[in-house]
Amino acid sequence: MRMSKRIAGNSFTKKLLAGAAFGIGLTLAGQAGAVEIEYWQYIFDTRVKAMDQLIGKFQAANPDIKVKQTTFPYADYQTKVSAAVAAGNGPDVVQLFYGWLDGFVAAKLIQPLPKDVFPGAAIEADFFPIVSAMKRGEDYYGLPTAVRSLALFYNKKLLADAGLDPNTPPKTLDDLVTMAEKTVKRDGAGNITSEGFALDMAGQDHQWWREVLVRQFGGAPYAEGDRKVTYGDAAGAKALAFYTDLQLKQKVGQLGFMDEAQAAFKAGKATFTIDGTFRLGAFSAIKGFEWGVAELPANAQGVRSNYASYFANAITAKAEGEKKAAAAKFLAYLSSPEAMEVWLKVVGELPARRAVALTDANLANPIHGPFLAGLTNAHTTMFVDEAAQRQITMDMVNRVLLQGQSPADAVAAAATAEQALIDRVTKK
Amino acid sequence: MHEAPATPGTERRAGRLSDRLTLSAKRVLWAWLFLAVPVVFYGAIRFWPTAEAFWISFTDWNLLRPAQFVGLDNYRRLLADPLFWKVFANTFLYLILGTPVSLVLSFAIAYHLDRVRFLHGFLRALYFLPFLTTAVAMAWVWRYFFQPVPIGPINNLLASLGLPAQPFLRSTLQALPTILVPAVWAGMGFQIIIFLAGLRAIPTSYYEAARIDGLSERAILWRITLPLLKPTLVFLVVFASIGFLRIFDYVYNMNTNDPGGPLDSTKPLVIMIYQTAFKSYDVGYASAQTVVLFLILLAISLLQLRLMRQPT
Amino acid sequence: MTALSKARPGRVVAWTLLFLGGIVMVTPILFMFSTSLKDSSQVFDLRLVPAEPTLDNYRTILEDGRFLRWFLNSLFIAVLATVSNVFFDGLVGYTLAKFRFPGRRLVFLAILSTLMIPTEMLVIPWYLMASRFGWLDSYWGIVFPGLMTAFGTFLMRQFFETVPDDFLEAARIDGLNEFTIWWKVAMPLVTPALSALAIFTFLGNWTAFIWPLIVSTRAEMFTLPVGLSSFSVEQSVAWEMIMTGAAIATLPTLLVFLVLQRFIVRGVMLAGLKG
Amino acid sequence: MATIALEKLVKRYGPATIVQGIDLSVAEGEFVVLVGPSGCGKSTTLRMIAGLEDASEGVIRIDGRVVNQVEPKGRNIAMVFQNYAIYPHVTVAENIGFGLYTSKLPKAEKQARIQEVARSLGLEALLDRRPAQLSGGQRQRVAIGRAMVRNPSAFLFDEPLSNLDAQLRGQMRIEIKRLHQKLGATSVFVTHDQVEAMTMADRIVVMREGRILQIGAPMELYERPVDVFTARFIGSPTMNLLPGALASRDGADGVALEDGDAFVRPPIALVGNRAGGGGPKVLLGVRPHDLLLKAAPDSAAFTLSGTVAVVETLGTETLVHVDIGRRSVVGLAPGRIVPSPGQRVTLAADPAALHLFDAATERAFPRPLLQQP
Repeated sequence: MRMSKRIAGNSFTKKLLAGAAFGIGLTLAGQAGAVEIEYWQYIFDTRVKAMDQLIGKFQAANPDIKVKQTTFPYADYQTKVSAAVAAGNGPDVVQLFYGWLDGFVAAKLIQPLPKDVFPGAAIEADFFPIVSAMKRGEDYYGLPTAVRSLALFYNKKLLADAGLDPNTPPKTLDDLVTMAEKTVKRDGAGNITSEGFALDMAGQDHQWWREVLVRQFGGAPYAEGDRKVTYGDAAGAKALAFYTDLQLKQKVGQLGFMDEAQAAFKAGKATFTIDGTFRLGAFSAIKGFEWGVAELPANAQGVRSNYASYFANAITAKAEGEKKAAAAKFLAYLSSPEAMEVWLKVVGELPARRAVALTDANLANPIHGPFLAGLTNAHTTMFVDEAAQRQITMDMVNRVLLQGQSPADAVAAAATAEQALIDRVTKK
Repeated sequence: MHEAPATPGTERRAGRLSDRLTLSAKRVLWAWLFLAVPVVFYGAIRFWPTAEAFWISFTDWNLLRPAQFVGLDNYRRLLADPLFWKVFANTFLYLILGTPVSLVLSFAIAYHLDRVRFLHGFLRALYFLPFLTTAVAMAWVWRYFFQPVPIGPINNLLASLGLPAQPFLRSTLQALPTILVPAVWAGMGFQIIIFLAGLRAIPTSYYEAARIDGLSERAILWRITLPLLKPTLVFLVVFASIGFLRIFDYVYNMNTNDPGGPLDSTKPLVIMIYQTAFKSYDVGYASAQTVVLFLILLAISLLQLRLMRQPT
Repeated sequence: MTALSKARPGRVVAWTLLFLGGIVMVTPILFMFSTSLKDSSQVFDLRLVPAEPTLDNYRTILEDGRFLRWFLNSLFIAVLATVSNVFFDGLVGYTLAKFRFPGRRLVFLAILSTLMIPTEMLVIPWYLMASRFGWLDSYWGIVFPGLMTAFGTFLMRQFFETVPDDFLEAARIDGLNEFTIWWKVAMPLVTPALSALAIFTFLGNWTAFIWPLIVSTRAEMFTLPVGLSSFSVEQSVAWEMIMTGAAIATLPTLLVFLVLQRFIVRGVMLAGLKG
Repeated sequence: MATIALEKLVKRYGPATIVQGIDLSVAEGEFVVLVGPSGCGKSTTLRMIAGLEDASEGVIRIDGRVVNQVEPKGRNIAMVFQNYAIYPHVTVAENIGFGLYTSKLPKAEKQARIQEVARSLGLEALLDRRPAQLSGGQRQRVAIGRAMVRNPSAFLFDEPLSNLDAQLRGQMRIEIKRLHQKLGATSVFVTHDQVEAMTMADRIVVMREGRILQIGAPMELYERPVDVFTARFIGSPTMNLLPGALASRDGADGVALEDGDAFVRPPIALVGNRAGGGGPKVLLGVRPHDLLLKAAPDSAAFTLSGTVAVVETLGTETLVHVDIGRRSVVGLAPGRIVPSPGQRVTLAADPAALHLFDAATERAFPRPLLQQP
């Protein structure tokens, strides 16, 4: 208690000092006193570039506001933001994963969006519904520029090599398995040298399993606003068995092959992988690499599902007065159709406003189309601790793959563990 | 008396100071003057944080919310946490596998290297080189080595020899020993050099006397070399043990996708501390883990003192 | 070679085994350099000597600019820590060895006792301290915990105890003040120990990982190991790039070693025996 | 040059008193040697004079000024140490120059001073060398040069020769002595070696257990030791001491020895009750060099007869260990006479050369100065 009081005290004195400095700055600089606000996001080449463009455009339109972009690696992003904001030297506008919202709100790192600039009704009318994950009570705490969904990436060359039509990706899970079996390559000793399907639980597969496979095998991952785990049943076990069989039975992929699924796919050593919009830039950058995107395969009954997520931008608790107004202005720009189009072009992520996203051109686009289609039946997991929940799913798969546990036992154990985690976090 | 006379002013001032202080008092003043900054440093950067760590371990602080005193809750939670016991077992596995393997290898190499004259310096350099590498860099090099086909050189070698590929880092059984390989590899250079120094310090007359008495080389090794090497051995055992108990860099970097290895099979205590503190912000719980680490290391250090005090 | 041919066969076998073992020891390092000279298409070609060696990877990495920055950060931090340790550990070790004053034993035991406190235990309070005082993401934040070490102090004390008092008293009679006696007379007398301390401190700070990982957030403030780690994660399986980064992190210490081999080995021996 | 005076000087380390209130005054230009076994407080005394240690009690004066709390540099003294204390990391010239470290002399003058000192010590050719390249004697000379360069008012020597081999030690003794004669500097020299004390000192101060036993010129100490300790400490080989008791025989007062039936009448005023044979116990001392092997001693001589046990031939003379009763005494065989072990011999001494000590107090009976025959 003593500790955080000190932090609070410290940040308070800092605020005082900053306020004083700001006052002095105003009187001295007079009309030239532009407000400077700081924006933080993690390092991801295309995102940083897109943001540079947006800041440039924003500053041109608002000469009295200066925006400084700070970036750092995704690893530990959340910790660093918390620590910096707690220490009083954090950003004014910060990017955060929607799943972190509760933590940020509880820690008073961010403040609700001002309702005059961001009326709730307008948000609900214009944005995709998954934006509601940013709503607590009557308040919205952030808005995304873009949203992301999952899709099936396929390597055209490997399909053609196996005598398959490179332009007909699998439509169902069964198709996926068959085509993966046809395209997998093994050496004399039986080691996989090129995967049919790249397994990677640490990547996007855990989302695919949780929100897509579980539903497609007749279950539901969660209930009660994602506070009750419900996948620990026969449907969950079937979904898990489908996934682990890819390695154990059909032997079309191997967890850890080339370290990561996206790496294997990028290296042309995997026919299929499931990944998100954010990977588009990285794959497009490779010369002579022919790949395509398809909507996630449906099950035999034609049931489809998807997982959508997004990084939202929020105003930190630190921004006050002039800075808060400037931050709100900047955030409004970041959520504008113009910003979304820039983002789509540069990063490849889908616009968060329905009207901007669902244009005919976008829907017909061979790459954006499947992602947009996925968005219509997407679910968004309300994580309490994204990393820990992913770890539980990874461990579940490992127990089956490495320790020979039955999928039913593994899925039951995972459900128990995840429920305990959720209970512990939400109780506090 | 060519000495330039001091000016009267300085003379008087010096006189007044010396009137008040004896020589030894001035010496004491100098000593504390020298120690002033370091004493503040050790107090603020070592002792205060240590006390703080103990204090935090009795709270439920998680960086984001105010801390509350919770007594021994964190320790109770630790004892009931299966992950802790897994991690505890892993940490000791690193210790009881790593220490003997690296010391036996290092001693065998040093023992023979000591007798080699031809290109001695060159051979020594080959063994010493890994000690100068950066653990993070080498963790990635070794991670590359242990990749499955088609990347990993070791598995490719196995495949070309017609041997079955090994999962290494992707196996709950093999992952921990796999991580130990680079850790042992990097530490050996230091141990070999220290062994060499210890061997050099044994007077040759002991060996000469033993040879005249007709002892075999093996008997000389067991009856003379090893007993006389005891201080070196104790030092290295403790040094290596503490190193393995605190292993972090290799584990962190060799398993970034699934930190701590598949099903936590490689996770040592320090990784758990790091994750609890800096990934989950569970600072109170993490502090309790550091207290446990402290107690383990303390036990090892005390053991060292006892071994050192025993007469050879 | 005559020396070899005269030797007993057992010795020749031992030598050969030692030689092969030594080659195995440096293979990872050689492989790292070799892979760093290959382009992505040759990475899986396991020949030690690249078919078409290229410096492109180095060029790419250095053009990126981050590595240069990390390199300079590491260098600055390691040098700062080394200078500080040589100065303060030397000063404290000297005072504890050569002065008699009330509290001497207490100070000595207190400093010695910090050897038993693992840094892992301190990183959390250090982190809080750094965040409280705004030291996160600064050179000072990375370097402050290591400005003095109990190990170095203890090492220096051991060495200063072997310096005869006569040396210091002669200087005292010559009218040098206590600070000058330490700096001009005592310190030069323990040069081998100082170089051992310097080598250890530099290496320790050059390769340090966990604390810089925790305390630095912005890429500009990373040290080489932290930068390399995040770079490698980001590159995922661009092994030739990862190996190049690793090579850049390893190269400086190896080069210094090649130049100062005898010196460094002696320093390690000294520190190991006295420490 | 300076005078040094110590008044009731005491040094305590915790409960132990190392120096127990000594008084000593050293005259200008005098060469005083403090001698005694290790732990007698001689080095501590010297270090208190130098200002390296505080005096627990008492006063130290240099040239009449009380310097108890003056830093060493304020006392204008120089000191030469046992380990030379010359620094391995700087050259000979710089080592010598260290003595001028705090002086405000111009550089050129410092150089001139170093050159001058080097010349007087024969070190000119070595000025650019490092100490590691010097022999032991050369190093010692550098240490002396470093002390000389400041023209101090007094030199203090703390066992400066004990690290040298025997031959070099003899040589350096002479060199220091000669230097002292040339510079005439007040010097205090500490040693545990009585030969050094005898050969170099103007005055010797014999110390034991923190106290001064005797102060005097070398020959005075040799001839008139005030107690058993000094008598045995000064002179080599050590003085023979034979236990006995004061007695009267044939109406004459004398000493009856415990061994043999020798009765001797030394020319010493014998005080005390010597009724019968049970008088006070005494120790009769005779230096080996006064106890000569003689075939036919004259009747006045003090004689002892016994069997030769061991013979030490030294070339110029031969020391003969003779068993007399349960004791062994050392005598001298003059010239080239070498007796063989087992031989019965008679040793004789001039009664005037005898010393007599009270066995209980170990104090000497007052003894007249030996008259030269």
